[in-house]
Amino acid sequence: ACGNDGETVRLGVVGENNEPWEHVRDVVAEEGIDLEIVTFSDYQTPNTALAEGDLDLNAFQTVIFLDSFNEDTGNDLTPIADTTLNPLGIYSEQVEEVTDIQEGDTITIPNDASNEGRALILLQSAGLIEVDPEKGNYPLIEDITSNPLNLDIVAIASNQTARSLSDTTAAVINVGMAVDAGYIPSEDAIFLESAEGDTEPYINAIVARPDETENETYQKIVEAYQTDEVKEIIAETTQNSSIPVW
Amino acid sequence: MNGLTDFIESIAPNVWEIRERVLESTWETIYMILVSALIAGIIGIIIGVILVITNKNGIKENVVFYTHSERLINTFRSVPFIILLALIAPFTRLVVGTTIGTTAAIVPIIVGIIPFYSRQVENALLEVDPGIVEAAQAMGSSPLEIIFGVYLKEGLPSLVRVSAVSIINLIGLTTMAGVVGGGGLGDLAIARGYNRFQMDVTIVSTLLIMVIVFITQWIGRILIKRTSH
Amino acid sequence: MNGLTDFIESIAPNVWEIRERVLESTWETIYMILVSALIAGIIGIIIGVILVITNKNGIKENVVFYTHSERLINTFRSVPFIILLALIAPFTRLVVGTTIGTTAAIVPIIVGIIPFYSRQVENALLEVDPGIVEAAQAMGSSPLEIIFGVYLKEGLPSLVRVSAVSIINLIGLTTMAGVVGGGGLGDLAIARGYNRFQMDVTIVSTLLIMVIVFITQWIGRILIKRTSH
Amino acid sequence: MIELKNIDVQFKTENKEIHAVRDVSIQIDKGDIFGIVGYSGAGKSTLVRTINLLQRPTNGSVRVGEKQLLNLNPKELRQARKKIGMIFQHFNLMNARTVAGNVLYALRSSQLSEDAKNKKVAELLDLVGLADKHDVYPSQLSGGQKQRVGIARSLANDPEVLLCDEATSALDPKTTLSILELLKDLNEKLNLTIVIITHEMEVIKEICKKVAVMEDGSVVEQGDVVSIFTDPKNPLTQEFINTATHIDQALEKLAKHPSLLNLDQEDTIARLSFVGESTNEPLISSLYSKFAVSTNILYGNIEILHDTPIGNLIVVLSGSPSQQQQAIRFLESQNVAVQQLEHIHVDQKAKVVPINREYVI
Amino acid sequence: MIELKNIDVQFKTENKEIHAVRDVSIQIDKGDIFGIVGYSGAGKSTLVRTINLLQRPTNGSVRVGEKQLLNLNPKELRQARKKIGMIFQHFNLMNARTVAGNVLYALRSSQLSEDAKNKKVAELLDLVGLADKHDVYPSQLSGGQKQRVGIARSLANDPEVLLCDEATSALDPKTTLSILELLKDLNEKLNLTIVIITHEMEVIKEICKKVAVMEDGSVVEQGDVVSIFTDPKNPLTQEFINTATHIDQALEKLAKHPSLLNLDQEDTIARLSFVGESTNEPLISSLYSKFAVSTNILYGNIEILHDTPIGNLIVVLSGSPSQQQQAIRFLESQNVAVQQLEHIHVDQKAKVVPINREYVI
Ligand SMILES: Nc1ncnc2c1ncn2[C@@H]1O[C@H](COP(=O)(O)OP(=O)(O)OP(=O)(O)O)[C@@H](O)[C@H]1O
Ligand SMILES: Nc1ncnc2c1ncn2[C@@H]1O[C@H](COP(=O)(O)OP(=O)(O)OP(=O)(O)O)[C@@H](O)[C@H]1O
Ligand code: MET
Ligand SMILES: [Mg+2]
Ligand SMILES: [Mg+2]
Repeated sequence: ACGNDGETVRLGVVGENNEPWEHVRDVVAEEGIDLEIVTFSDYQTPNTALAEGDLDLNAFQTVIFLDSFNEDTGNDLTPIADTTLNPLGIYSEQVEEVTDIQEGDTITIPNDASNEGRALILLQSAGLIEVDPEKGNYPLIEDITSNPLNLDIVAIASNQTARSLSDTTAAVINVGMAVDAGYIPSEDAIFLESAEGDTEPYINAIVARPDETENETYQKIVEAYQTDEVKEIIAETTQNSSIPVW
Repeated sequence: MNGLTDFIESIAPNVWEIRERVLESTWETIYMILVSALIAGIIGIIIGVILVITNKNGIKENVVFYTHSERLINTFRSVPFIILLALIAPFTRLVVGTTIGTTAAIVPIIVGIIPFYSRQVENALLEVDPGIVEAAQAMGSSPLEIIFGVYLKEGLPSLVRVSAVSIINLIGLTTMAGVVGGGGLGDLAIARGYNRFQMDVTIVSTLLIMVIVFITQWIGRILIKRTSH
Repeated sequence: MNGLTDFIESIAPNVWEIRERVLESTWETIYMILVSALIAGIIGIIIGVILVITNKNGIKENVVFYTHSERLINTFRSVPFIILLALIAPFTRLVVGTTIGTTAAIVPIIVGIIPFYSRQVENALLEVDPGIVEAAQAMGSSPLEIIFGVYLKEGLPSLVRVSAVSIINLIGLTTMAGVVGGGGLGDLAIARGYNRFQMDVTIVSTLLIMVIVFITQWIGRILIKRTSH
Repeated sequence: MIELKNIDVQFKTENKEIHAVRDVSIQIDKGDIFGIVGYSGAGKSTLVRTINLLQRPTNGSVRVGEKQLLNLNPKELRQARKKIGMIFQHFNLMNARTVAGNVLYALRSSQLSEDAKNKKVAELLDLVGLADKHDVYPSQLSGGQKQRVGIARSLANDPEVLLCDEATSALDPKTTLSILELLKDLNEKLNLTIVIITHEMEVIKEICKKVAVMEDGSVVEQGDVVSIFTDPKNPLTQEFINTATHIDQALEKLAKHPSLLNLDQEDTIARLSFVGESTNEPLISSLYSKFAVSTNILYGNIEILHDTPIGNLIVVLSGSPSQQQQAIRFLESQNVAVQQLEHIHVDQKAKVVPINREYVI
Repeated sequence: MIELKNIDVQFKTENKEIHAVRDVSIQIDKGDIFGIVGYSGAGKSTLVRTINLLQRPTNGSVRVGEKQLLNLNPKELRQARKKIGMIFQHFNLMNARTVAGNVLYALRSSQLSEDAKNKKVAELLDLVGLADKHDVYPSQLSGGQKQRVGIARSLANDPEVLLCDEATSALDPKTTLSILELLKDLNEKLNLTIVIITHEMEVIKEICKKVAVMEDGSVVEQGDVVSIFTDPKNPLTQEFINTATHIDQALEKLAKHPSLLNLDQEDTIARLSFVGESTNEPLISSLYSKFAVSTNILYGNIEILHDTPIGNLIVVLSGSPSQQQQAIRFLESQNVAVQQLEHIHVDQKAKVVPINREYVI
């Protein structure tokens, strides 16, 4: 896809929390860009589709997820702009503090490739477990090296984590899911991923194929995204929990 | 009219908000069902017919071929749908030029339903009285004449019946279209209604699917009545 | 032995790394299949029998009841699995105390397969020669005697056949267990193999599913031979 | 024993209503062997199935023994059915049980001990000549053998009534006969009441004491076999009987091959029908001895129906006309119905010549 | 017309091999009506199905007309089959086509124009008496009507050979007869060669010119109908014939009811069998006129098989012993087989008394 006026740009997103992009679509439409938002329900397909040219851009993933995709598949998809940071949180209906978690309790975490490791690291930050440092950003449940409380950590679909709270002591939930489930992450989470410090890998990005990073149309789209209006929309739709990083 | 829209808006606010999306998803589902039913229908019937005629006592008995086909079908049925989808992505691109979107979703749906449908077709055609097949053979019918003039014609009511059952299975598969950005009511019910805790969207989407299922059953029942003598 | 493990390690390094997880997943799948086949089997047979006897010309004909049951079954088949899962979560909790884990996954799997299996059982039992049922009635058999002594006994080979088909469908459903942390080979193939691009895990998991499918078919075939006279 | 009163059976199908049995009343006595004949679709099976209520009549009452079956509750009906054996045209054996298992099934709720049941099964199988097939599955039996298993099964509960729906029509003559013999034996020894549907008049002749003829849902004629065979009143009955005795065909053949007739101008061609006693007289010899009329039998059928001989002959009488007249009068005095047949022409198919009723006893 | 040479058919099933047809050679001439009888499972259907190769023989050759069918390629075989009509016991009509559609199917690859085809269908339906059922579906027909559709269909391609597998065994006598008449007509008018499997000896008598008797895969006897009926050589054939002529049953009945015999000390009870010409003589009258022996016919069966009368009588001869001897000698000189029957005792079932071969022509 080239940056000519009247060009269609296909943008892959995951899930339904796409109000910012719907706004952007309306904005760029005035510049003659037809931004087509393709909604996926799977984290693999938008990347493969982008790599194969079925999409022009995607915007759903963290940088670290992208890196691992590139590494696993030998692609070189490239971030062209940052969007938001969506801190994972530990939520509970039963306890108020992480320290209230008892021996043998069950904690659910999302089972998708992006969130499983991140959730484990979050649990580590909360002082509940320790994971094998050699696994870097992608530890798995098997890589837990210390579990003093003998917690039963169960990976489930990310759309089940919030729902599992009635059967578990605590759950690690994505921002989007938490907000949809009626939580206000900044208030309700018993432990939230820190927005400061080593958060860089968890920043979400707009991604393009490596040879199209300079594409003018894409830049126009990025410009239309990185605005205050979008910040407002994000604040509104995520209860101020998703943090714009531009 | 205004009263009705107000009413919908009040009991299903989320649905009302995305009403265009609901219509679009309904259309996507119908589109996926129609196209994949048509194509999988044709291919499934062909494979089903091949199974029937190569099976023991079939008009082109070939037990080795039959056994292998049967095994292949079971193999396909063993592969989780999402993996099947990835597996045949190159083929999908070859056929429809892309691997994403509603049209692209149709390819794996077709591949996914064919093994099931072929089996159902086989069972349906096995209900055709072998005596009639034999009578046709005795009249010097060619294999093609037997397939079209006997199996497919005599087996039509059963064929319609298993087709209705298979379309319901197919509708189940279209739920997975979301994986490749194919949308549809199933995806709407899950990604929007379920994941975003919008009960009304879930209910309305599911009801719409149900309506499609019942229409399928209803058409099936009429066709069965029409084709049975 | 060492040679073999080295070999596996070299061609399927990821599998080797998580070999225990593979075994565990296999066990989970087998566990889910066995338990849900057993329970859905019993319930499906009961419902199938009820369908057969209440259908037109059944020994307890009740067309209104039959029509409603049929509609209910189709309704269940219309609901996307994940929504069904949410829908019956309270029931699942009631039965197994939680909605998370392998055992909890079994409940929606059972509920999901029952409509399909009941239908299959109905079809299988309809193959029992009505003349035999009539002969039993003429001998003064009670409805229960006819169900157990005729339908289930005479229909056994067909019952085995449709059961094998349904177990393959059931295996397909177990793939969804991962959603509630139920694990299993399907989940392994998808969450691990597919999502993390670990080809070898995908292939091995899928092959293991295939083995289960083929074993099912094989047992089915033996049982059919044993029960057909 | 069995009394069907004003039985109606109507089937409602989507677009029409079929009146399969219309106001049929039948009385069958204990020890009767009662035959039912009629064209396909006449309602025979439907009627017989009302006897054990496999088919509930739309109207009418069904009494078997002392019981009004329609007044019984399901449990009582099941009890009653155990005393009504049924043999099905298509055997309806249970494929998943052995021969013995099939018979044993009928005894499932009998009070007998297991041993006694097994003994009874063995006896029944012996009775039908299948002792060696005890553990064989039905799929390995021939049609006649299957039918005999069906008979053994139907007798297991010592029924008082046996219903047979086309029990022999698919069997070869030998097997048919052996089955009919068996039924006759049972009827004689156990005073079993038997109802038989058949399309083979031979079967009726061979075994039945009474017969009903059905047409289009109604019984158009019923009575004892001898009188039905000798004096059929309804055209349908006549047709059946003529076909069975082959009189029509014989006439037709004679018409086609007049050379067979070998007629003199003065000869008379006649059909003689007689029932009973007359056969004890050497009739034909008498015609010659008394009237010098010689009799050439062209076609003849003399058979013994339930100890009653009945005869149908087509003969050529030769002699002087007056002697022929006398001979005919003599025959008539001997209760032989004489029907002179017009000379049969070659180019024209002989039609059924109706029997002159008054000539018959 | 049809020549089966050394036909063997073996079926391999999982645990055993069934030798369904064993070394059967049959020659059927153009215009023959050839009957095949035998017990269930004898291999009749299997044998007949080799004629159009619905069943390929394991061994042997099949010639129909000039063609060695086993040497034909599939296309040629299909052509050949179009000239071999087949009527099936269970009709095997296509339920999804109307009566006319069923017949039309047989004409699907004929060279005729659509109009001509429709006309032919109408003619055929007229021929079988189903003109009014043109647009009816098979499910709405009675058994006999279905069978007639089957016949119309089998005749659509003007076959040279017609194979009928138990085409009438489920039909009532009237319908059976009408179908047999039709077949006979076709045979006479079109010189159609017909092969008929049946278990009804009546059918054989009525229509067949030749007959083969099968037992356990082999043809144990074959020949023209008259000689098979009058002089059956194989025990199985004898059994079939005796059952069909009811001689056995008659003897048994006479044994049971000796009152029917009405015997004097000096009387002789005998069975008379004759074939052909003798019936043109007024035999029984002659016995009286020539020897003063009076003859009482107890049981009799004189029928006309293919223009040949054949008779079977059980008679009581009365007269002086020497005259009786003379009478018997006279009968024998007239080619009547005479077989004196021992006095039949009440308490003992009469067994089949074998016909004394040398007495028969
Ligand atoms: N369950 C049914 N529903 C509708 N019609 C029926 C049913 N059973 C029988 N009939 C119809 O009732 C009529 C009488 O059928 P029945 O079976 O009693 O005839 P039948 O004299 O036994 O004939 P056959 O000699 O062919 O057995 C037929 O017209 C038949 O089609
Ligand atoms: N396809 C087959 N496979 C195995 N055995 C067969 C097959 N067809 C026929 N037979 C067997 O071959 C033998 C001859 O069968 P066939 O049908 O020719 O007998 P039939 O004389 O026509 O008997 P019926 O009078 O019962 O029709 C039987 O023992 C039968 O079981
Ligand atoms: N958008 C997700 C989040 O920030 C990341 C998905 S990575 C595939 O939580
Ligand atoms: Mg009937
Ligand atoms: Mg046969």
